[in-house]
Amino acid sequence: MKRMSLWEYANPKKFMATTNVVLPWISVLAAICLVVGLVWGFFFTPDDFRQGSTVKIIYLHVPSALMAINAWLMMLVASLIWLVRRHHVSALAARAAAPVGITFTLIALFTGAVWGQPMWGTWWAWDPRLTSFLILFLFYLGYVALWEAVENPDTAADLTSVLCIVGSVFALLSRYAVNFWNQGLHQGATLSMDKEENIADIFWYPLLVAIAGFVLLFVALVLMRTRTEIRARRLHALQMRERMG
Amino acid sequence: MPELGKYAVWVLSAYGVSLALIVAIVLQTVLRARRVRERLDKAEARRGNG
Amino acid sequence: MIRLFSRDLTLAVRAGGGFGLGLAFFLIVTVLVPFGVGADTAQLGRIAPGILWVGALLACLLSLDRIFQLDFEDGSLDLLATAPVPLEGVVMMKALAHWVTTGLPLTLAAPVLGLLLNLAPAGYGWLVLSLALGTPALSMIGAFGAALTVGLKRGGLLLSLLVLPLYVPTLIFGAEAVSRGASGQAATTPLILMAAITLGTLALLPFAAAAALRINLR
Amino acid sequence: MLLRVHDLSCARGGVPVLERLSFELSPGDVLVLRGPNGSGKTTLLRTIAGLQPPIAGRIEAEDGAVAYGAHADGLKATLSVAENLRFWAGVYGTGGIDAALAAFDLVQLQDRQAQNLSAGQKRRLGLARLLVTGRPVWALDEPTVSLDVASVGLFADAVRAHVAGGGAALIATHIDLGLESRVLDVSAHRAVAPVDALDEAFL
Repeated sequence: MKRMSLWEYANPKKFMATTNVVLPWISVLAAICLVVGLVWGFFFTPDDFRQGSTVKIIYLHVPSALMAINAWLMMLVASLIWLVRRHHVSALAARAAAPVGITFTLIALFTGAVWGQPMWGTWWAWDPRLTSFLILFLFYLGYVALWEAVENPDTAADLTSVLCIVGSVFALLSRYAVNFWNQGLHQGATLSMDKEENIADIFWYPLLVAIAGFVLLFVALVLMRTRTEIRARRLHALQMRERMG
Repeated sequence: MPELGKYAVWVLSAYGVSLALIVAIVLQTVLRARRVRERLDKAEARRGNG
Repeated sequence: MIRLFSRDLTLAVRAGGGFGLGLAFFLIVTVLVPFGVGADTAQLGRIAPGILWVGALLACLLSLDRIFQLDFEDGSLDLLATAPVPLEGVVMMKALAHWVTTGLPLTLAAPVLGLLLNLAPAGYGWLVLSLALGTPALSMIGAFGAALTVGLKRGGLLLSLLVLPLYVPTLIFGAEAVSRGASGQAATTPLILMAAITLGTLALLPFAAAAALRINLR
Repeated sequence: MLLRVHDLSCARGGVPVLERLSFELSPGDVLVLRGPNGSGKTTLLRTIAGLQPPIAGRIEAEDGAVAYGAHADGLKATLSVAENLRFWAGVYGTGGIDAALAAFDLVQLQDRQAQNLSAGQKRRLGLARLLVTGRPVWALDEPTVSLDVASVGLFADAVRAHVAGGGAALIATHIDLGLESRVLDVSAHRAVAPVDALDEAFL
């Protein structure tokens, strides 16, 4: 999505030069948004009359859940760009995003479980959404493991891209399957996570800031990791050349 | 410190674990960036000399 | 194409273990479960659909890495890739051979194991039907995973890691169909959904798997 | 013209090994590839067989003209000689295997399982596969490994018969086959300044 109209940044050199300028700004902005959003949410919002202070968890749960899914979507787009246009930066960006996505998924899972615990009375309920995130986590693991396992970087990029596309389809199928399955077992989920729908302004503004913080954090981390991956590839190329004499 | 009531443990653990995870991924990213950068600089220097 | 299929079958038969190993594994898994959860027949009957499906899935997983690995090692895969047969077809035939040697025997043996687990009488038909419709998808998805990991030295574990999440929808609908059927509810909806997944898988995954094979042979 | 290679460069594992190779094969031609180990003969043959894309240049051949003979014979240990051969004949949609068996002196062995063959016998079976492909261009990678003198003679005869029938052969080998052939020394085409082409973008 991000790079669709910006093909020239798919050139590693240009990418390095541009991100070199942009990255500090994004990082600082990400830090500011995160701190403001979370501090605001944690210290300066009232408790919900029904859920008490657990409502404060949404400032972590909603943004991380959002970014866990968006990170995968970004990887999917980057994989498609790599397969179609063979831009190296695209493949490396997909690789760079995966561990960040895993982290967000873990945060979403943990905060979801903690949030639900007082409501459900159990640490882990097979709530459809929570279960879907667990499955997403497994997809991330497989993706990262495949990257690590294949030696030739271009082969790895190709294979992981194919996996990402196929995995996306199956992740979507799993989402619907899990919904279906849970209906069949219990009478619906006991706790809906749809806080967004009837949320009061007083919760909404800090949440928006926190979401912006997570988005910026994701962008900053992915840019930085992509830069590292580009350097690693360059290092690999140089070492190859040294060996060839 | 805001009054967290009977859910204090849950809320605090959610924040604690989440922040720890964020710090971990940021640290990992920065450290790896630094390590790769150093190795690359060395390789570039070798290339420049040789 | 047919030749490839019959060759794979012949090889599986002559290598021994082709049919037997997966079945034996399926049997052992199902026999072990009561030791773990207790011998309460009512409870066993309730969880039997899930156990049978998970058991079948694991038994299927066991032989996946052999789909392409042997052919890769002895060079036949290179030769097949340069032969006048589409690689997509090769994948199809390999998955089909895998299904005949694992999925089909599992389907046929499942009712017997259902008896051991005290599956409700109404469930047997659904069990066989759901396995018959679902295991082809397991073989095809497995062939895709095997194609992704064919060149890797220790691909077996990675293969499981890649394939198991892809099995989730089939497993959910399959087990759901059986448990609904066993408890006398209408089981056609999950069954139809699962059949749709199987059809979609058979139609599209051969292309993905062939692409992965080409990348790995490069 | 059966095969025309024009200005071809090819890479192994992302590292270019050969560049600017050009040659042609007409019916009746035998071209022997020479060069030290690791000089890229196998990579060249795999590229021509279509298993990997060239990094530059063109390969012109009719679809399905090239039969590739690799280091590995692709034999199944538990199948008999005849079954192995019949499988490949089926895949290539050609007829009988008798001529191929006869050409490599395998008639006596045809019911033996491939796992009970000696290394040389396996190699002969692998080469007999070429005859059942019915393809005009043979691209062979060290075909004479583990063959004895008599078997090398059989192989040379097979190649001679093949090219006499309008085929052509591209053979990477170290030994003298006693065939009338041109020689291409690939070490002259070793990729100089071995830039990692696939990583070029990063240099």
